[in-house]
Amino acid sequence: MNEATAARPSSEGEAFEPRIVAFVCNWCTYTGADLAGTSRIQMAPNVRIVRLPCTGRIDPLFVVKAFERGADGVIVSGCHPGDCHYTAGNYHARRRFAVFRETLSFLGIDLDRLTFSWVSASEGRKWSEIVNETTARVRELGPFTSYRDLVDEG
Amino acid sequence: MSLYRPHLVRIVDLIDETEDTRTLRLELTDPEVAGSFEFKAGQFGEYSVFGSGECTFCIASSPTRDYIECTFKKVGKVTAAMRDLQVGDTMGFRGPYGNRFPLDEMEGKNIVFIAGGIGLAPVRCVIWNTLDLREKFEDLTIVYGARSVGDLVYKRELDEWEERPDVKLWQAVDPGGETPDWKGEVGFVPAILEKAAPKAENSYAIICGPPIMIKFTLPVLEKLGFPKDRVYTTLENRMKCGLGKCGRCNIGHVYVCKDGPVFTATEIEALPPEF
Amino acid sequence: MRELQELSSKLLSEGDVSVVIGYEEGPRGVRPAFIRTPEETNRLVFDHRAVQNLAVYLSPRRAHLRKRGRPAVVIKGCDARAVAGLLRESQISRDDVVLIGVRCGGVYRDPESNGPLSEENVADRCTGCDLREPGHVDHLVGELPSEPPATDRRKSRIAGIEAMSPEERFDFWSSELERCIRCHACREVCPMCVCERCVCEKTDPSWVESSPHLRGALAWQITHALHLAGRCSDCGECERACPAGIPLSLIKGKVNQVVEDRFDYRAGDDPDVPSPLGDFRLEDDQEFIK
Amino acid sequence: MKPEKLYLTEAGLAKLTHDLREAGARVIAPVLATESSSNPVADYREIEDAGRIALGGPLPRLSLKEFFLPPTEALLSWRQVKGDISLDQPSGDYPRTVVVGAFPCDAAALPVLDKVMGWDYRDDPWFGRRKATTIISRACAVKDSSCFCPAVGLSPDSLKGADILLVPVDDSGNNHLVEVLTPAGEELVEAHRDVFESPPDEGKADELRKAALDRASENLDIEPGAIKSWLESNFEHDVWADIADRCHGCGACASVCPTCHCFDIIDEPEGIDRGTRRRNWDTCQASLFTLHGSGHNPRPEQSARYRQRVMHKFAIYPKRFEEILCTGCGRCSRACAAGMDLPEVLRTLDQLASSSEKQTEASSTGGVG
Amino acid sequence: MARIGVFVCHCGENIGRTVDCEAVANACGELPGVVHAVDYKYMCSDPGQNLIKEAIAEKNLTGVVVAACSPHMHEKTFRKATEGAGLNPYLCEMTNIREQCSWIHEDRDAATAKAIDLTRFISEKIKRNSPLAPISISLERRALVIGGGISGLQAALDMADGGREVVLVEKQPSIGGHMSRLSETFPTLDCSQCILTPRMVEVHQHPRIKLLTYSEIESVDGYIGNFSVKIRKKARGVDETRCNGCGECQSVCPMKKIPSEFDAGLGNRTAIYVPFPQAVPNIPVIDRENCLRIKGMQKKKAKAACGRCAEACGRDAIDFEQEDTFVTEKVGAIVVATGYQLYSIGKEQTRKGITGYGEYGYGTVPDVIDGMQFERIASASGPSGGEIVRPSDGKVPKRVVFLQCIGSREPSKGIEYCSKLCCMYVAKHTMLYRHKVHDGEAIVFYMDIRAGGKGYDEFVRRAIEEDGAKYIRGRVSSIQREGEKVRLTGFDTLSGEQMEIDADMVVLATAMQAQPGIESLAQKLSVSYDGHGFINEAHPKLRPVDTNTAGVFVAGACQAPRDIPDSVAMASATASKVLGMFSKERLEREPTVAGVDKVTCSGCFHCERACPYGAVERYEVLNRSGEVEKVIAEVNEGVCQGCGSCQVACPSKSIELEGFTDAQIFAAINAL
Repeated sequence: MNEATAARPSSEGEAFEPRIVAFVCNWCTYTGADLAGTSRIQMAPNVRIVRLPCTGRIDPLFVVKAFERGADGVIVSGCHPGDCHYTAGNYHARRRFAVFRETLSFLGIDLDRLTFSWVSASEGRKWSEIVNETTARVRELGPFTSYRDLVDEG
Repeated sequence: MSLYRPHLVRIVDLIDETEDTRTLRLELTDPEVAGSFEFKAGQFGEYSVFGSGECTFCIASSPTRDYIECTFKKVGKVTAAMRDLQVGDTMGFRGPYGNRFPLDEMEGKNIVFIAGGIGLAPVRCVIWNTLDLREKFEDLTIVYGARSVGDLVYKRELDEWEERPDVKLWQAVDPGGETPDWKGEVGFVPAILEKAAPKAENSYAIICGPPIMIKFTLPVLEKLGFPKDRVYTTLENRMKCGLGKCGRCNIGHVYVCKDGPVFTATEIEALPPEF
Repeated sequence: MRELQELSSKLLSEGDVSVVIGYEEGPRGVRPAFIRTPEETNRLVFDHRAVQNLAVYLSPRRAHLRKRGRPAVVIKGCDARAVAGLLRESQISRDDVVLIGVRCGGVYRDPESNGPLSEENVADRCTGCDLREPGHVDHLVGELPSEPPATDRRKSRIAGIEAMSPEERFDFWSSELERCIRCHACREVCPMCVCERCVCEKTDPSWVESSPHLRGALAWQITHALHLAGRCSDCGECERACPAGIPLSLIKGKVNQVVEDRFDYRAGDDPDVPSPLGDFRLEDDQEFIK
Repeated sequence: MKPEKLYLTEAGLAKLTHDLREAGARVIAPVLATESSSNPVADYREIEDAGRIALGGPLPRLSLKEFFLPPTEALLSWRQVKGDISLDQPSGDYPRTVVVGAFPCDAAALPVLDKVMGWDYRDDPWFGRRKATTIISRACAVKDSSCFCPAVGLSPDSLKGADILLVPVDDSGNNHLVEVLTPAGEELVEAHRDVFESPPDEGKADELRKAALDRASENLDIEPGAIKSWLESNFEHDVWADIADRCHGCGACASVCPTCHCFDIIDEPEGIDRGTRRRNWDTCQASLFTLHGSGHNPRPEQSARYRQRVMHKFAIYPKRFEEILCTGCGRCSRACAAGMDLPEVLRTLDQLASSSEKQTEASSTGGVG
Repeated sequence: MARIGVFVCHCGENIGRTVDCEAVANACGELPGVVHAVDYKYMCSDPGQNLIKEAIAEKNLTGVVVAACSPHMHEKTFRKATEGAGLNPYLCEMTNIREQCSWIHEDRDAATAKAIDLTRFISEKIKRNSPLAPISISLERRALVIGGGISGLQAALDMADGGREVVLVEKQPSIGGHMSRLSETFPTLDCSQCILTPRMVEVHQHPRIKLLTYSEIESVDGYIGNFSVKIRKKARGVDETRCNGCGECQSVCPMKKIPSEFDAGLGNRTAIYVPFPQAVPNIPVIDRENCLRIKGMQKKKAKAACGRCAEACGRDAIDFEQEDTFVTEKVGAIVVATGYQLYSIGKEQTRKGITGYGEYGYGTVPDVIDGMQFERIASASGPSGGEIVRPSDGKVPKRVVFLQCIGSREPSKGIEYCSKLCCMYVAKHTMLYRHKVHDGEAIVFYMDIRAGGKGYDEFVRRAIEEDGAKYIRGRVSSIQREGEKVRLTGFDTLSGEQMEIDADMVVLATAMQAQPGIESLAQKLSVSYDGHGFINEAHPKLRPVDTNTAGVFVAGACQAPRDIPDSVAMASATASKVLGMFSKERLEREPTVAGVDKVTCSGCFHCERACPYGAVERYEVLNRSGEVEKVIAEVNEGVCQGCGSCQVACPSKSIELEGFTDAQIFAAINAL
């Protein structure tokens, strides 16, 4: 993580502001997030969106990478079933992430740090709720830099 | 200072040799290090791009110049990262490592330089070394071939050598690799060498290129009468540390990074075929 | 045993195959054997110590073996899952190999064990085994022995881990994976690791950090587990090969359980039954998606 | 130096451990791993008290090597601000360490590796840790049929690499005869003179030592010199393909080996402007080990890679450094999932060597010359 | 290292108000590889674009990052500008600091920090971007139109007249759609059939239109330029090649009391029937639910029941045994014009999440009808021959109450949108009624009058002022039968009075809804649809007739409630889009497709299973002696749509989607 622009407090004592990465599909959730913008729906500023063509393109390892880089929480979001721009990407993603999250959980990663959602192009409101809920939940859990710092030699 | 800590070097020039081959000219950023830095023809270094890792290349420039050059082809992660660098960027350099061509021994002798493709890089180091100290050596002959005209490296220098009266250059491209205005030879290096027929008496040969070229050139040299212990080549085995520790460059009992990279044909013959 | 030896001898002498890959007595228990002449077939053994999954020797990554000719391989039911996997994923063609199926009464966890099979020494996968007689083989030898004793060792260990809090689980795995030296023996012995170039060795970009620190080890184990989801033959070789003794089959076992619970799928010996990952149903559960 | 002999009781060892830690040293010893495996396993780990030391327990899964050449270590770190790069490296201060109960085969590996780590270029992390560490070996009772230290010129009570050797004097294994072997050993004993007793009660020490040596000698009887010569003159041989058939190339043998020391150097970025250059264990058993960027691989097959491992240990290293790169610990055999067995391979090579010697003799006596 | 230029847009005040654009530019200027970073009022303006072009030239940029609005808005603009300066357009990317930053945050510091983060992600990603060139693919210059209503007919005719072959598929036995059922049309009150029927005939006779009625789309394969569409021709029971439309069969059919769909249940038809006299094609169809013969066959009765139509047919055209058949058509473009259905009050709902109005008594209280039924009553070709009579007793109603917004704008019933044309057709209905029943009273309950459109407001005004329709702003709470009357209890919101009106007939102006089954069609076509089942356009303003699947266009009321002029305009727009696309020999496609690393691919074909388009093919790698060394995956660039699902499926990561490679995504994550 790059200190210069970290959303984290620079000094102790300030409230912890989680840093959350969202991997979203271009057609539904990204557009839904745009709609939230055009509708001027205010939401927590903690989420950084990474745009991908489809949830089918979102590799579970992206989530691991994000944690490795100091993300405190991750959102994965795409089109509702049946709505996939590519017809089936979200169905594949659904199976992959079903297995992924249980594996992560088994290895001790708190699933409260992870949100999966279907947000359609018309659900700007829902997107803002996902963002706010996830931010609040992760804020509660505290920083997850312990994952990034697993590299430190003891 | 740690053995593994590189010197920082700045890219001062960048020359695209072919479509996928590039030469970087590097200068040590620390004037103190630069003042005491020395190397010999034939030695190599570990070049690094921070974040991508280290990569081994011979030093392609002559020790008579006050910079380090390396010529590389993009084949992996580090070389890809090196290609992304621009003039003014900083990278790392560890070295020089390894042995050298015995230039003092070659003084007063004829030298034949034989190279194929990017194999000219280590040979070019010696060519400029001898040209910069021209009076110490007798006849200098260069036989250089590449797959096609586009694959010839150091084109400007080839032109310069072509012009110079004190060195004989035979340039060749493989059949089919010539362009309409190609004035050099067409053929494979062993054949061109045979045609050039440099005299073996009082001579040394330095050869570098793809294994297949070396395989077919050595018999030609033998035929021309070059004794095997006067034929030198340089090996590029995979290396990591350059310090004789990491175990990667082992060929039989030889540690290429310390016993090499320069070997005579006699020494090469004695090695197991693992290079 | 004699049946196996005679069959192997016949296959070799008739030139059907140039090697029979089976089991023999080794310095430390039973080990894989490569039998190239009919005379050597008397070395072949098969008993509870035949732990190893020989299907791994069919993997295209064992190109040097393939160059030495068409093999016959001794296959237990559980190993047949891996063979089916290789066939399913176009890694081998059925004609390139002769499969000698053996009826199996269970194996130890450790090929150096001896004595009767017991709850303590039996391999985890033998409990509830539905493949004691492998299908889809060319030859089937042996009598069907009695069922192996059941153990809930792994199941209860998995349940124990599941019962922990996320922090406790994280600490548990940290203390295990802290020993990981990233030798990737778990991968090399895995019959389903068929990639020409493992993703771990993809450096541009670097998918999985190669250093043996916890972060890299965790990323690798997550990757391996996910790549095996719906493909794992549950042979347990990863755990057996681990020089650091990391209980890898707990992770694989957990993922297999998830796949079974969610998609009603258990790897079987039929190459024509597709694996559930790469497939989907419109009505798949999505209780975790908001 | 004539070894000074002292005596250390169970209580003495406990106090020694305690006092060493009090004095700021890290104490490493073989301890039993806490896991529900069917067979007890051990690791070398830092201990807080002597109670955890598994004296006479199993050979630790990994050798002592991991404390001198860790599986991963930072060589340097870099940071980039715009185009400017600054480098930083570890301090070079290594914690004062005492290994209690090192197995002789592990201790012996250290001076063997000093050779490669020190020729021309001194590997500072290695020697930094070597210097900071005192090794107290304990004579081994020989674990099983895979032990073969006598075959490589060592013994279960080898002094090589040890600063102090403990030899059990009774069947309890808790009381030891102490042989002080080096100045570093002497220094330690001087500093903690109160825990040692003198004169020693040598008890059954000699008897136990001899019995262990006999057991280990039975496991393998070879002529390493003959193997070296044979390997040097028989690079290409069919035997390797047969040996390597079952080998997975997983490199578990190299990981557990006290003398395998190949490593890789990689860069690990942490974000976009900084990162760490690391040295990680590597193995010649991996096909990628020698793979060139061009796709060419000098050792494309497992047989060549396995040969390299054996060559390096029994021909190359002895030739370069006059040391066999093997201490006969047998870990490679125990760790192998495929049942590869180095003693078995050595026996095969020994036979090949002796039969080819006989042939040479036969042909030379034939006097064809 | 790369040479990246970062351009931060203020978007007037839109971004600048909450994001400190100068700070963003300054921070990005410090990033490794960024050699140029500026902020500007309007990056999308000409001077803004020129800033990019100049910087590319002056600083020799290798990548351009524009931090501005959503890439959905201006990515093309900036890529074009980049290309204009000689840099590959795919070396330009956008950071969304407006929709996803300035517009949704108030805290200036937090928004600025976020904008910097987002821009850093992209400036790292772009270092790994490669220059890409468009892909050329073949093009089948024929079009498919789905739906034979006014939209579909217009689109088909325009394209056919433009010189391209068109396949028109209609699921009903006749083309014509809803428009064929209308009496007159607003705002001109010209006869609907009079303007429509000639177009229907024109379509039928057009040499370049292949008409498939009573047919439905079974499956769609392929991709823009190369669709392969399987069409199910439902069994008509009548051989189209033999039938001459004489109508003998209908006259002998004993099943005469089947409610006519065309007449909205107000009239009857037979079991073998032509839906309406002007139907195109004029070929009957056997209603398999009601035909005695077919029902008998289904019950496996030994003795054949009925069969009179077959006996009556002089051309031997009746075929009870006929089965559904399939044809496959290759087309390069598809126009979806499947129209709408009316919201059904009280009756069973076809769409999930929608509830009916029990309180309005539709279907239980006689003489409460919907708008389409009124159309049929008013239509000269309707069951009453155009005479306004009420269904219960055939008497002329003297007081008719029209209720607007039935279903529409009623979130509690599941439809929050305005159906847009009800205001207009209610006004039309009052006029039609008043023109025919001069002493009749037309009362309208409305919430708002929405009459935007050329001549529309004037039209409503005419209904009120000239034709005396009485408009009451208010809501009706219940409708009950009171003797022969229909009693409405309501509330006048302007006067605040509670009202009770006894009417002879009540007409409910029901909402327009998406067609049932549209989701399944949309899924076959891979086009997205909104929560109501209306097909999504690719961009609400700039690409209103494109869908997000290349080569599939949308016209008419299947996209949103549309009246006839709108539908026709959209249809012509789709036709011109398709004709434009067909003006070239080959198509150029976005190069963001997947490619396989032939060296590392192990041929496990997980990618093949993950690909929704069948774009992964098998490729044999031969060794030097020509033997197959391995079989690996290869991507058909024409078929690949760039979803990237293959890449995730690939265990060794040997397949990469251009534009979203792992290197690019990791670079972005790395910049976190």
